[in-house]
Amino acid sequence: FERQQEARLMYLKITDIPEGEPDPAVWKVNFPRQYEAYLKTMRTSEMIQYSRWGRYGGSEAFSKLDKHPNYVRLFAGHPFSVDYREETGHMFTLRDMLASQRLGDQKPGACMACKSSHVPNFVRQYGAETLYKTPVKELVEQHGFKHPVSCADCHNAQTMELQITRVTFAEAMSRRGIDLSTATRQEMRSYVCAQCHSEYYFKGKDRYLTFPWDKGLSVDSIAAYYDAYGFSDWTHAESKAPMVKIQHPEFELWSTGLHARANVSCADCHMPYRSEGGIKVTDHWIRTPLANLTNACLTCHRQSEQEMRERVLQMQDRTYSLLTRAEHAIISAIDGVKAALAAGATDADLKEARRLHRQAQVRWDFISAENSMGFHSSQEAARMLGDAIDYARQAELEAYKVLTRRGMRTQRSSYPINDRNNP
Amino acid sequence: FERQQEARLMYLKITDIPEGEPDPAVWKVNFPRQYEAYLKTMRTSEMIQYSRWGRYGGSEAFSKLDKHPNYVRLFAGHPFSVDYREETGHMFTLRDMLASQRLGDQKPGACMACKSSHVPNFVRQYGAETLYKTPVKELVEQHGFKHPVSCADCHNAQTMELQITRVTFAEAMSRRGIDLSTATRQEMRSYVCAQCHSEYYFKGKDRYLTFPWDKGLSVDSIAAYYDAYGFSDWTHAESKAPMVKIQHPEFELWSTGLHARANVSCADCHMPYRSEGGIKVTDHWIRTPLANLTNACLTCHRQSEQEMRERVLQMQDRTYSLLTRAEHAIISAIDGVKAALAAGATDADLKEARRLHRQAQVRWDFISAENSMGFHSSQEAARMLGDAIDYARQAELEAYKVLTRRGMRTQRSSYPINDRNNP
Amino acid sequence: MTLRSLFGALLIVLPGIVVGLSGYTFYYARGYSYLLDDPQACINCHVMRDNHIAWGVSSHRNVTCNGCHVPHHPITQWYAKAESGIRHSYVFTFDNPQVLRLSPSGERTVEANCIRCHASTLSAVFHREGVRCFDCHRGVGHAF
Ligand code: HEC
Ligand code: HEC
Ligand code: HEC
Ligand code: HEC
Ligand code: HEC
Ligand code: HEC
Ligand code: HEC
Ligand code: HEC
Ligand code: HEC
Ligand code: HEC
Ligand code: HEC
Ligand code: HEC
Ligand code: HEC
Ligand code: HEC
Ligand SMILES: [Ca+2]
Ligand SMILES: [Ca+2]
Repeated sequence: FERQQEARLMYLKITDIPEGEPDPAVWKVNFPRQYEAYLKTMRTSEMIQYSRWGRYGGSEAFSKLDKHPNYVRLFAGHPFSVDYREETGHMFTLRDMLASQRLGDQKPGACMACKSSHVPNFVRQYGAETLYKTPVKELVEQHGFKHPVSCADCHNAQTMELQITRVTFAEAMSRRGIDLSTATRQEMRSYVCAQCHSEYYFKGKDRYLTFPWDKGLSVDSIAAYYDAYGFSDWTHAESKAPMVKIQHPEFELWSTGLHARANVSCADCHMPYRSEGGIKVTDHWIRTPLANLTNACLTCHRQSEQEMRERVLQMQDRTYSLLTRAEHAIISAIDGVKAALAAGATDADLKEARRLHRQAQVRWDFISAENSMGFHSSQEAARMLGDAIDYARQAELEAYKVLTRRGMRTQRSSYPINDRNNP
Repeated sequence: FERQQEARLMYLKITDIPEGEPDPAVWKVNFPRQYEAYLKTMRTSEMIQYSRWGRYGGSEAFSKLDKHPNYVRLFAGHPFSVDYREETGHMFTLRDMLASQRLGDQKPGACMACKSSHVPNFVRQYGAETLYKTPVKELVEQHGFKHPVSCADCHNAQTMELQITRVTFAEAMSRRGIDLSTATRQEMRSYVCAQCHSEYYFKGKDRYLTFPWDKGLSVDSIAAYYDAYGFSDWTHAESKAPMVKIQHPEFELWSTGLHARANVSCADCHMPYRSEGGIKVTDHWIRTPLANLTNACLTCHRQSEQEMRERVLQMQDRTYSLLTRAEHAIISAIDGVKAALAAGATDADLKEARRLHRQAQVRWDFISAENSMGFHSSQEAARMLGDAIDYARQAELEAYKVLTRRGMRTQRSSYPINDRNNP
Repeated sequence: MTLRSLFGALLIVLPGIVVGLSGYTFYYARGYSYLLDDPQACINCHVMRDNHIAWGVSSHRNVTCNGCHVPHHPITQWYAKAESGIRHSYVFTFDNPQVLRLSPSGERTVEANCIRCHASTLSAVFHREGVRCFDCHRGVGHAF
């Protein structure tokens, strides 16, 4: 009987909030604490400030293309080679999407799916297909989309319980035979995030937003899904390989990790409880846990803040060293294919090399695009990067074998490896 | 996370045990419980039986060369390509060493260093150099070495406290500036194991047993140490590269892991407390914790036995998939170098390829020779295997570049990759 | 295990004997003190000692063992003490547990007690199935 008494949420109900209300200011009236914390997601800590806590995250929308010049070549021919930034807080979801030079002002409505609290109502009214087809421009100018990710994206306005507002996630889960109506509250604390923090693609010419989970959530299952479906986002401008761009697979990587096994949810670390005057509230300032280790980690882990930070950084540094290795290996592979092309190799000659390039980059990108630099599943991240390196070097080898089989001559030496591990 | 330990040891002292007493039966009189458990290390569980618990360990001394035919080529030219087995219990340390066909009956005394409880007394009397120089044959026949690893190797006979009996470890630690006299009891619970479960080499022509730790315990520091020292165990019979054989670096790998960070010792998992009639004793049946998960893990981890086993196997399976990848990559590298030699490449041409083969195999062997299949430090194990793969494929590439620079012709296609991850 | 099931059978068939038997061991183990609230009562048994030491340095050293481990509900309270007491004496007689674990009922009891004392703190948040208070607050009762 304690449970019921507890399950009921006690708060001062001042106003009735209509279901799907996009404007957080309306919710504020009943829930000032959560609203004020939510506003803090606007705080952008510059790298200098963030670097007191970590190395790979933070809230500054710096350009990844400036930080990693190789990315321009790795994504050659894809919009991500034009504009690609570090992500920042929820308050900026809409603004940043609109501002991005990716697809300029030609963005399809599907881009809005994870960027605004107007989505739930719009989808209820017109259905998802319509949303995906309607240009972003039109959604803003004619349907008045103006709020970023906010209360309505995660909450039922009457009960305040968490709820799924994105059909994409519901569809993908049911294809996997998972019934969301039986989800526990603890599971919901990750599912609400998984609606957006997941790898996606646009299916067919109607750009139907879809999660590639039918074969499973591991990188290998997802790659196999795309291969079977014969899908590619773009053709690589240099190697001419058919490529897949991976985007923020936080949910997928987390699922393979120990915290998921231990039933630890996204919200446990990114929205830990705070006690305000002896009253517990969920911290709605969603951000890097490294800036909030005491609440995010120390209730479960009774080590020091210092120790927890060092653990995270050690795991991330290891991931980063492999990520860099894989990056160099893929660049070498691209150079190899180009050398073979220059020496007169045919498409038939290079079919295998290109297949391997695709396999390598999907795996590299899975960790590059994922936002925890491997922390969410440290060994699995290292494992797939090892696979990526193997595929990339084999792609380069295939290119050379083409040359040697023909006894062709080339002078180029391979990409210099500048890496702390290299003696 | 240190466990509560009974402060002072209370027992019925029936006989006085002379310091360094090699015969465990003498210690038995005072400590029947520990003695009986110790005898159990003679139980060899066949793989069939062990497979109820795990996949990569166990106590059956099967031949690794039969299980992994590639090992014969990977160690071509080294005694390990002749006889190489899974290790078994402490009661067999002496028997198995004598029986091994490695070095036949030419084994130097250094081989005895970690195999018998006669060592502490012998070293006290004649010094370590003498031990290493005296042939094993002579130690057995003239000095009556007949007991395997036993009480005297770890315990002080008067106080029963743990003590370091192997100078090699003491020397290596002091070179690293670590003063063993200040070691905590918890540290000693790992140090006694580290005397033997560590990578070693024979220095100079007197075969002085040495641990390569001067630059640190990571695989990269150890490889750098051997490179600086210009050391090699043997020259690879096929690639002609100068190689290093790694042996059981349990202590080194564990040191890089989270349990070491959390101050969890070898004995905590391999010699957990058992309660016998309400009295807590240290379980001297040293073996795989997978056969003893309740005592080994559940005191610290609140999950079920089943869950803990699955965690271990998942981590080990990931490590194994990378280990296999690296194995194939190194075999390919060796084939590449052979192809280049066949096509007339010179030693000068192949210098870089051989350097890379050495770097790759040291890292692969670090996990192959380590006995937990990566569990002792799961992400670090995956990281170094990723590096190994990169070095190996680059070695193969170097071989091809030699050919292409000369416009040489070869028909061979590379080693087939049979691997679950390969779509 | 077999002893356990055997004992289960006895429980049904020969309650008389069982009562007598547990009554004996119950006394033998100074079980009567189990009914007291004094934590000292719990460390009559060696197996309880680690918990007692750890409790002594925990944030809840001012809360007695029974404060968490016995239901604080007028009716169930004494029944539970009896049940747990019998379980204890039986265990003490036949079992030699390597690792102590809360029984499912033991878990429910503790969880209920967390909430009993902290209801006001929790009033503004949802309770969550699938996680227990002490999954996060590991070792509140015993700073392991
Ligand atoms: C409706 C879509 C959506 C939902 C639901 C969502 N997110 Fe996000 N999240 C985003 C977008 C979009 C961004 C990037 C914003 C930007 O860069 O403009 C983001 C950014 C973040 C960041 C980075 C913040 C920073 O400072 O870099 C974190 C952390 C995060 N989300 C965690 C979560 C968690 C935890 C949940 C669930 C409790 C969640 N998100 C639910 C869309 C969503
Ligand atoms: C399935 C949900 C989803 C869809 C669909 C989606 N995004 Fe995002 N977007 C996110 C999440 C989550 C983040 C934050 C994590 C990250 O940046 O990796 C994000 C971040 C961003 C950012 C900020 C970081 C950056 O990459 O510069 C931009 C801009 C952006 N998205 C634009 C778009 C555009 C344009 C589209 C349509 C082509 C789109 N998004 C489609 C979920 C989505
Ligand atoms: C990205 C997802 C997300 C968004 C956006 C979000 N919340 Fe929440 N909210 C959560 C989660 C997760 C919980 C914890 C629920 C649980 O434990 O069952 C929560 C809990 C709450 C609770 C219950 C009391 C508490 O603190 O635990 C209230 C009230 C609440 N949110 C209000 C709001 C308001 C107001 C907004 C908008 C300003 C908002 N939320 C935006 C995810 C979100
Ligand atoms: C056990 C704790 C934990 C869990 C559970 C967890 N994360 Fe994280 N997350 C982290 C840490 C630590 C980082 C690294 C932050 C950094 O590098 O600054 C991180 C990073 C992130 C980032 C990038 C933050 C930034 O500063 O740019 C996003 C987005 C994110 N996580 C989303 C999620 C989602 C979605 C889930 C659930 C599917 C999840 N996390 C589960 C701990 C966790
Ligand atoms: C709700 C409880 C909970 C929270 C919150 C939590 N952890 Fe954990 N963590 C666990 C459990 C359970 C494990 C599994 C190992 C174990 O059983 O102790 C674990 C394992 C780990 C590990 C080793 C496994 C791995 O991922 O390689 C690290 C490192 C870690 N946590 C760091 C963190 C950090 C950093 C945070 C905060 C950002 C955090 N944890 C938050 C419960 C938690
Ligand atoms: C004096 C040397 C020495 C010391 C000290 C030593 N070991 Fe060993 N250990 C060995 C040797 C040699 C073997 C292999 C025996 C064989 O295969 O014949 C071995 C085997 C093992 C095995 C494998 C058993 C099996 O069934 O496969 C484990 C586990 C082990 N040791 C753990 C430990 C731990 C834990 C410690 C410290 C508490 C320790 N060892 C201390 C030399 C030593
Ligand atoms: C520094 C300590 C040490 C030295 C020196 C040492 N060993 Fe061992 N030996 C071990 C340990 C620990 C194991 C168990 C772990 C393993 O097998 O990987 C072992 C296992 C063995 C085994 C059983 C497994 C197998 O490989 O077949 C044999 C045989 C053996 N050693 C022979 C030798 C010989 C011959 C020498 C000398 C050339 C030698 N040892 C030198 C520590 C040592
Ligand atoms: C490979 C190392 C090793 C060997 C061999 C070994 N012990 Fe131990 N022994 C330990 C460790 C580790 C402890 C735990 C010490 C501590 O916690 O400080 C221990 C503890 C003990 C204790 C203290 C009481 C207890 O159970 O914790 C006794 C008595 C003991 N051993 C007797 C023996 C006897 C007798 C033998 C020979 C039959 C033996 N040991 C062989 C490592 C060893
Ligand atoms: C956190 C627990 C833990 C710690 C600490 C630990 N090990 Fe292990 N060890 C394991 C597990 C689990 C395995 C895998 C057993 C298997 O695969 O059957 C293992 C495997 C081994 C094996 C091979 C056993 C076999 O069955 O062949 C040896 C030898 C070993 N460890 C020695 C050590 C040494 C020496 C240390 C300290 C330097 C150490 N371990 C620290 C858990 C641990
Ligand atoms: C003396 C305490 C202790 C013992 C015994 C112990 N662990 Fe742990 N284990 C820890 C701590 C502390 C961590 C670090 C994560 C955390 O803080 O919860 C950890 C982390 C882990 C992790 C995640 C980190 C990693 O290694 O990737 C796994 C898996 C794990 N333990 C398995 C085991 C297994 C299996 C055993 C028994 C063979 C075992 N542990 C024995 C205390 C222990
Ligand atoms: C007669 C000796 C003895 C006394 C006195 C004793 N215990 Fe126990 N207790 C045990 C044994 C033995 C177990 C192990 C039961 C098992 O694992 O099946 C145990 C298990 C427990 C458990 C975990 C199992 C469960 O049922 O959830 C709790 C909680 C517990 N005792 C609390 C207490 C408290 C509180 C006291 C004092 C009021 C106490 N004990 C007094 C012997 C005793
Ligand atoms: C009999 C009443 C009582 C019970 C039962 C109880 N608590 Fe407490 N709790 C307290 C009191 C009083 C304090 C304040 C202690 C102090 O600050 O010295 C406290 C403090 C706390 C704190 C803050 C201090 C800390 O350790 O971080 C947490 C968290 C907490 N309790 C959680 C729990 C959990 C979880 C349980 C159940 C496993 C529980 N409590 C059971 C009375 C209780
Ligand atoms: C997902 C993890 C998690 C769960 C589950 C959880 N808590 Fe907490 N709890 C926290 C965090 C994080 C805090 C904030 C700690 C702080 O502010 O330093 C907290 C705070 C508290 C406090 C206030 C401590 C103080 O210093 O004021 C109490 C009391 C408490 N929790 C009790 C409980 C009880 C009772 C339950 C079960 C109904 C519970 N908790 C479930 C994570 C959790
Ligand atoms: C603040 C609440 C609280 C107090 C006070 C408390 N315990 Fe516990 N006890 C717990 C919790 C919570 C667990 C479960 C721990 C877990 O499973 O992670 C537990 C578990 C146990 C267990 C099961 C074995 C184990 O270690 O998990 C025993 C036995 C036990 N307690 C005995 C005692 C004794 C004896 C005392 C008094 C000296 C005591 N407890 C005081 C909360 C408490
Ligand atoms: Ca960010
Ligand atoms: Ca073995």
